[in-house]
Amino acid sequence: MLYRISCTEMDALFAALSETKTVYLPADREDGQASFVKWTEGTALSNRLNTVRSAKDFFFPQIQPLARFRREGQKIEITDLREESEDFVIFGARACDVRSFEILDRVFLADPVDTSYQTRREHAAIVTMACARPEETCFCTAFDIDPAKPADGDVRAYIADGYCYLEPLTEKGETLLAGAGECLEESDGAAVEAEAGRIRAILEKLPLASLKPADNREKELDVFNSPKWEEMASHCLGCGACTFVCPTCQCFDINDFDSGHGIERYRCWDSCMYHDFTLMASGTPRLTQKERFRQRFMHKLVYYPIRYDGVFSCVGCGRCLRKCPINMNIVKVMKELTGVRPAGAGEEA
Amino acid sequence: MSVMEKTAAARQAEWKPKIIAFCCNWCSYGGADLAGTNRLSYPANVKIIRVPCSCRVNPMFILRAFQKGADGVIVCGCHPGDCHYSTGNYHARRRMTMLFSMLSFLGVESARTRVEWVSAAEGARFKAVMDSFVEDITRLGPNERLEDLRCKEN
Amino acid sequence: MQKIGVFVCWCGTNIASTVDVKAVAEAAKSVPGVVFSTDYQYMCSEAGQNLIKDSVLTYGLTHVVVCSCSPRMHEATFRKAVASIGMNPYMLEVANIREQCSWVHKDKEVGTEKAIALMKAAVAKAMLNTPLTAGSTPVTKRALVIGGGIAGMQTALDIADAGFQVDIVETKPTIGGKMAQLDKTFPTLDCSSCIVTPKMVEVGQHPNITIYAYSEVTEVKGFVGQFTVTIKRKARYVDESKCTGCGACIEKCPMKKVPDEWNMNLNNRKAIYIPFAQAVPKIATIDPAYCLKLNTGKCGVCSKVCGTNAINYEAKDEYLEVGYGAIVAATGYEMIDVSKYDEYAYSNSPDVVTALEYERLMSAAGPTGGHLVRPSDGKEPKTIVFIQCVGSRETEDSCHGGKPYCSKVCCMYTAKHAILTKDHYPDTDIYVFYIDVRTPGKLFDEFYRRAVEQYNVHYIKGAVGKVTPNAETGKLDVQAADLLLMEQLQIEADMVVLAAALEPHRSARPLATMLTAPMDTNDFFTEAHAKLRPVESATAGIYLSGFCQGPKDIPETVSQAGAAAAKVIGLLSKNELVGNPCVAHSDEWMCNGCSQCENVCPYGAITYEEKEFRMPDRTTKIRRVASVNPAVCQGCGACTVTCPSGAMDLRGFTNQEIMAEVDALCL
Amino acid sequence: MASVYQVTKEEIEAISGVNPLKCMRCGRCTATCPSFDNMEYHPHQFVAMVERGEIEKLVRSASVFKCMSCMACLERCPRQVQPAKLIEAVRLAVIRKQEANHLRPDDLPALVDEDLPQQAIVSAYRKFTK
Amino acid sequence: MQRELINRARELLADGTVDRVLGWQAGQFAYDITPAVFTDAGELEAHFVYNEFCADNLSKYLIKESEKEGKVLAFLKPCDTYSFNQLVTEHRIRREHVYVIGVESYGKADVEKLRARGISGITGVETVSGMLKVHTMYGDESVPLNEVMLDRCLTCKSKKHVVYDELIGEDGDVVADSGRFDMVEKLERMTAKERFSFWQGELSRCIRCNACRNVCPACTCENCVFDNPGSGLQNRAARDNFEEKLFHIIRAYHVAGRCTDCGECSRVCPEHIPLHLLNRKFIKDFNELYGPFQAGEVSGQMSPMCAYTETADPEASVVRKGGAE
Repeated sequence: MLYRISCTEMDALFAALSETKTVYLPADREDGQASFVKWTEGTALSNRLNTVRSAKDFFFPQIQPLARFRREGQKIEITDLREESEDFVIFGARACDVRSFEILDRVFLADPVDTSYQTRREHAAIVTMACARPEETCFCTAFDIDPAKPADGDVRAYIADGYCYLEPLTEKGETLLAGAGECLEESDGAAVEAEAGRIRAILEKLPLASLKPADNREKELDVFNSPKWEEMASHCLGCGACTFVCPTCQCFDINDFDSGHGIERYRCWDSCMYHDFTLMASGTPRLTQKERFRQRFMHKLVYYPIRYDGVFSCVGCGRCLRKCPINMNIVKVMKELTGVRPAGAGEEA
Repeated sequence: MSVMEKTAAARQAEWKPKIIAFCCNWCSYGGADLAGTNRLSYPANVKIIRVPCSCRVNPMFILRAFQKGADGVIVCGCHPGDCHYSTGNYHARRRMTMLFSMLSFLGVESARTRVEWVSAAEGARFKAVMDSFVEDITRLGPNERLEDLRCKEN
Repeated sequence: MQKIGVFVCWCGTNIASTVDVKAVAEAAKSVPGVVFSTDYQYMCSEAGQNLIKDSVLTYGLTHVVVCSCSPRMHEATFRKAVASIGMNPYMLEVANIREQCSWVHKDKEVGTEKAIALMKAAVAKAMLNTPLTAGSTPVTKRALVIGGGIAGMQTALDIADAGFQVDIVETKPTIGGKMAQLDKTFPTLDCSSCIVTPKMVEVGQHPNITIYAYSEVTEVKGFVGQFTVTIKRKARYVDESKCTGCGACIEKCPMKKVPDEWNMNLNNRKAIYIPFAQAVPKIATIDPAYCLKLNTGKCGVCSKVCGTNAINYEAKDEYLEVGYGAIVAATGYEMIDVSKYDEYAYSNSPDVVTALEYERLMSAAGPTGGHLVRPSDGKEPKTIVFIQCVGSRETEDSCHGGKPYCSKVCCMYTAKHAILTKDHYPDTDIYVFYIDVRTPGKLFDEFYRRAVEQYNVHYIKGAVGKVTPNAETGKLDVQAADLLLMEQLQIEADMVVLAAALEPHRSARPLATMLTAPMDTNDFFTEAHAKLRPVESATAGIYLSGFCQGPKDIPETVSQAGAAAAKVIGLLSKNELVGNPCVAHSDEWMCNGCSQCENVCPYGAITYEEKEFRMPDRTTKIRRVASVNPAVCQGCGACTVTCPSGAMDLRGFTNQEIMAEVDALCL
Repeated sequence: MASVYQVTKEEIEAISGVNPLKCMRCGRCTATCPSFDNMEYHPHQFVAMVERGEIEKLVRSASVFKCMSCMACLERCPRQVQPAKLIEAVRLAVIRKQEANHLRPDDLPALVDEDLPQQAIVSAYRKFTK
Repeated sequence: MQRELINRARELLADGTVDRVLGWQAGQFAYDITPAVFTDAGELEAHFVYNEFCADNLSKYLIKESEKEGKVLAFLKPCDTYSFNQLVTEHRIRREHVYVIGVESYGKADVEKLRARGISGITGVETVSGMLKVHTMYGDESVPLNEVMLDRCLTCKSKKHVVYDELIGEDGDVVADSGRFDMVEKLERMTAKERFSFWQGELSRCIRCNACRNVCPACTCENCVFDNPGSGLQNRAARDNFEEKLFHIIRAYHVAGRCTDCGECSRVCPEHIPLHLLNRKFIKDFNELYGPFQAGEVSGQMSPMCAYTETADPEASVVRKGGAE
């Protein structure tokens, strides 16, 4: 089934959805970028390709309080601060971001299940928006994501001919659209097919269209020992910009804060680019930036695929290409690592 | 929402300013002692922290005080020219001026922070300074622009 | 694991009347870390101290918090008490619940609540206290006195008499300083050289004193107890060990036209010279600026006449490096250059003289043999005008920009000059133009009144506006104002004497830089405390003697010289210096060597070194890191704040300790 | 009696930029003043009078116009009090308060002392015609 | 310009003056420039680039590079030379290990500004007489360079190289009327409440990625207080509004008097927070309260944060005269 609604009437759709659920959607900001905001009357859907921060925030927020410890005399009172999520809608996430949820799921929903992640995942309905205007930094196709006809999410959406077309992909999606009430009208698929075709034509012309990640699962050590890391990492500043805008980075740290009234335990994103990442009593296992840099890309391109049947922990959204202060990014790494030869071979070249 | 408002209102009602005073060991702490010796009363919400010199006061102590619930922070040292370490208060003066200016730039009320010079002989001045500072802070109300809500809960 | 004991003092009713001490002790029991708490009437009494000591032993306390009066009162008492049973004294904290609580609050509930907060803050700090031990450094038992005037000589003698070695460095060829140039001293009119020359001899002969005359300090390294000083011994071209001071060379020296600075350039001396007959050491010196042999290569007369072969034209400056435990600055003063006061015609007429020149004109050892005559024509002056405050008490922004301070001795020496002149030449007319006559001092005002009443010196409240040499009469036309009579006066004077301002010797400023000793804008050394430590510099191990610290007369200088000596003796009598353990220290792993701390340290206690570090990745790396000399650091903490990485911290007042107090007090 | 000029001490200080409190009564200004004999009040008295607020006496005194503005007092003053500026300020204040009624050249002979140096007369003209 | 730089670098490598060259390396697109060290002519010819997107301030890399044996050639733009001097002042760069070539720069383009204009799918950029000709997948666009320059370049304080061993291109002058304090002044004129909400809005976007800190040539601590568990400030992410402010206040405070106003912090902020305003506020205060001071202008000068005057310094209450609450 395919529905549509005039782009001028989107507010009605959001209003209808908001009756039962909180609706989040990308909205333009003054600085020319977009971020997810909670819909309120008048909030317009952004046309920008992507938000600054990825949509992973909805399930894996940067900061999440876990527990509170209070001391009363000799007793310690513990309060669980994790909250049950309410139903919400992510409207207009891109195919790359939506694919990233799958990558996070493998980690957070595996045993032991991260219940707080789980409850958020369960309460979310996702509307995936096809990419009308892919950009030069896009390389999701390298990971078999189709932004012309998004396969992930509960609803697939297009904006074309002044209409927003909505196609439920799951039961949850159907229920969601059913809840939208009368503002939707049924439509045939002609416009959508045309739009998908138009997008595919663009995708073929993307500068990174031919990029393909090398399957280096068999060459783990060779890649690890590649001399190229040294050079690639040599100017890395060790900031966490790439990891924090990345939809698939999933590392976190757990900290305690002493408020004076008690201890609040929270978890927050961590970055493998930081020198004190996985700091232990014996010090850090990765002493130089080269090792930290390598860790990040080994994880995304080798370790994760080894563990999860060849799936890469990257969705090609291009955020790190835009945000790295020195423009060193996963694409450059992927290019360097294609055709890594076993150590010892081809030294003379 | 209404619960939050209520707590805020309740907080406001029973609010008493919390004031942290950093006093240098050689002059202002002595001045505070003299105020005591002379039984010059000032509000009890002023709590004094002894530091060797006003130049020991790190901006992060001040920010920490605000985070942990202080409504006003005052730094007291020897009068210019009288520093036990000869130049400490000159350094303190610049550092605090710059810090306070930055806080004000970020929109924090500038009356929440102060530097005063109080000698060990100025018990009366110590009292007067504290009285006036407490009055200023009371007028401003609770520190909300530099608060950490986690530390405010009870 | 900390085991803290809290001891709440009643201080009789001083605390107990406004603070519920039992409640404070009770509240302490629920504070984490506290294993014992109690209260007592007088914690500072012997019984109270014993209570603390016994409890420490009984409960195995690691830290003690005493809630009592101000730490300025009894912190030392309690620290001593716990130290007596082997606890590190810095494990004790005092919560000030008297001066800062019970005495300033009336309501008992309020007082108790605050006392509990203060107790908690003290406990929070105590939790983090670590044992501190003061470091010690050995003391080099030798003192350096810079300046060989009366200040330096007296300091040196007093130190030497106490049995310590002292070196005097004097830039001039002889010690004696300005006092040796004076004729008489006020208000007793003793002969100045009669009292100073025996001192010079005493210094010269003292077995513990070494005089480095005609020498300068060029570099100072080290710190209190451990200074290393480079002394430049300027070439005299005369072998000190051979010269007997016979004076034959001086007699034969053909270069006669050298201005004699000893006589304020009022006459000439030879190119080889001994400043004056009683000079110590009495050794001839060749003036390299005028010596014909040194400048033209022709002459060599002195060498020929010298019986001991002491002349050496090839001599070079020599540098000595000597270790000292203490350094005394006694650099003295000089008169300002008065030529910029063109209204007084100092540059236009030889009969306008400064007070020091007048002193030489009066002196029996001076250029005129003590016969007061006008430098211009050698006639005895009949009318003399003394002008006070020339260059003193002037603001910086005034046209001449003189000294803002009062030079202190001018009023008195002018009275002396007037009296001596009248004594010798009773028919002289003397006018003294003053702004104020300042005579605080024993027998000072009496002396001044004697000048007025007994000698009929005309003291006029007013000023001289202009001195004009009159070519016709050969006199000086002085235009002045008498403010009391509201008249303008015209005086035909034979001489005009300027009481020029005295300023610290020009060598003081560079010396202060070498010593890292603070100075004020007038180039006076700053004392460590204006009232309580007037003879010490803020820089440890540097002492101040005489005019270099501020204007003073001879007896004041001598007293201060003795006081400085006493301080030096106190220092040198120690075998080692035990420092204050509350000093800054730098975490070398965090330091990045930026030098900001070095810039703010008032004591020069921070130095940088290039050190080799073994890095976590097993490489070695040379890093520039700060290092604090605990013997020099006084513990102000200026460096800790300027350090962006927090590598610098202050023992006893660490960042964590202070923040723990903040946290506790903000609750 | 209320002053016809209504000049205050503060005005004089503001016009001249002089702080009379800086004066230490040394008298160098008076000692150096070439117009001393022609003046009722002398430079250091000017300073003292302004300090005490006795402006009335000053503005009524002919001394104000006897100053030659030679600036010697300024040059000699050890504390940068600048008596000449003070005198100039009083003069200015007088002229300003007289508004249109400035002294005319015709009025001058009556005021000018025979012994007054030419310089004083010239400088007086300059001041009157401001 | 790029040709000249490559040629000169090749010469200096060839005659042994330098062993390495620190410069900019071309990326996949016109704008994704990466700092890089080149060791031979081949690398230079293949990868070295100097264009309107070479914004990176290379001086910070010289800390590491100058520790190594041999001499490194560094290309520094006018603003970079200030940072270089400052780092030499702080003994972080071994001057004798660096050969500085000052390169002319009249402002660098900001690709984020092109994107903000809706120009996307950028495949190539050319500069033709002050115009940026942008080739995109969706057609070509032409934009005046000075409309899409980095903010820091629009308010450039100086086009003068304050240190160099040689210069390629022209040396400019200190810009007297840069207007760089205009925005600070605008904020100063607001009420405290308005300023508060302005900064609340800006700083709440902070993701604490530390890009601003790590790119900053003044932030060269071995271990930042925010990473140090012993400092009492250690903090990974802002859990509370307070912590957002704390980080940025302390960051700005720690570089006050040392910050040369190179603008890298704002350039790299993924959230476009105008962090340089905090630094400029300090610079403006220094200038106004303690006399004109430009960090890095001369090597060896003392930061006004470390200096003082006994009588001329205003009391801290001067802050209160600064406008409405």
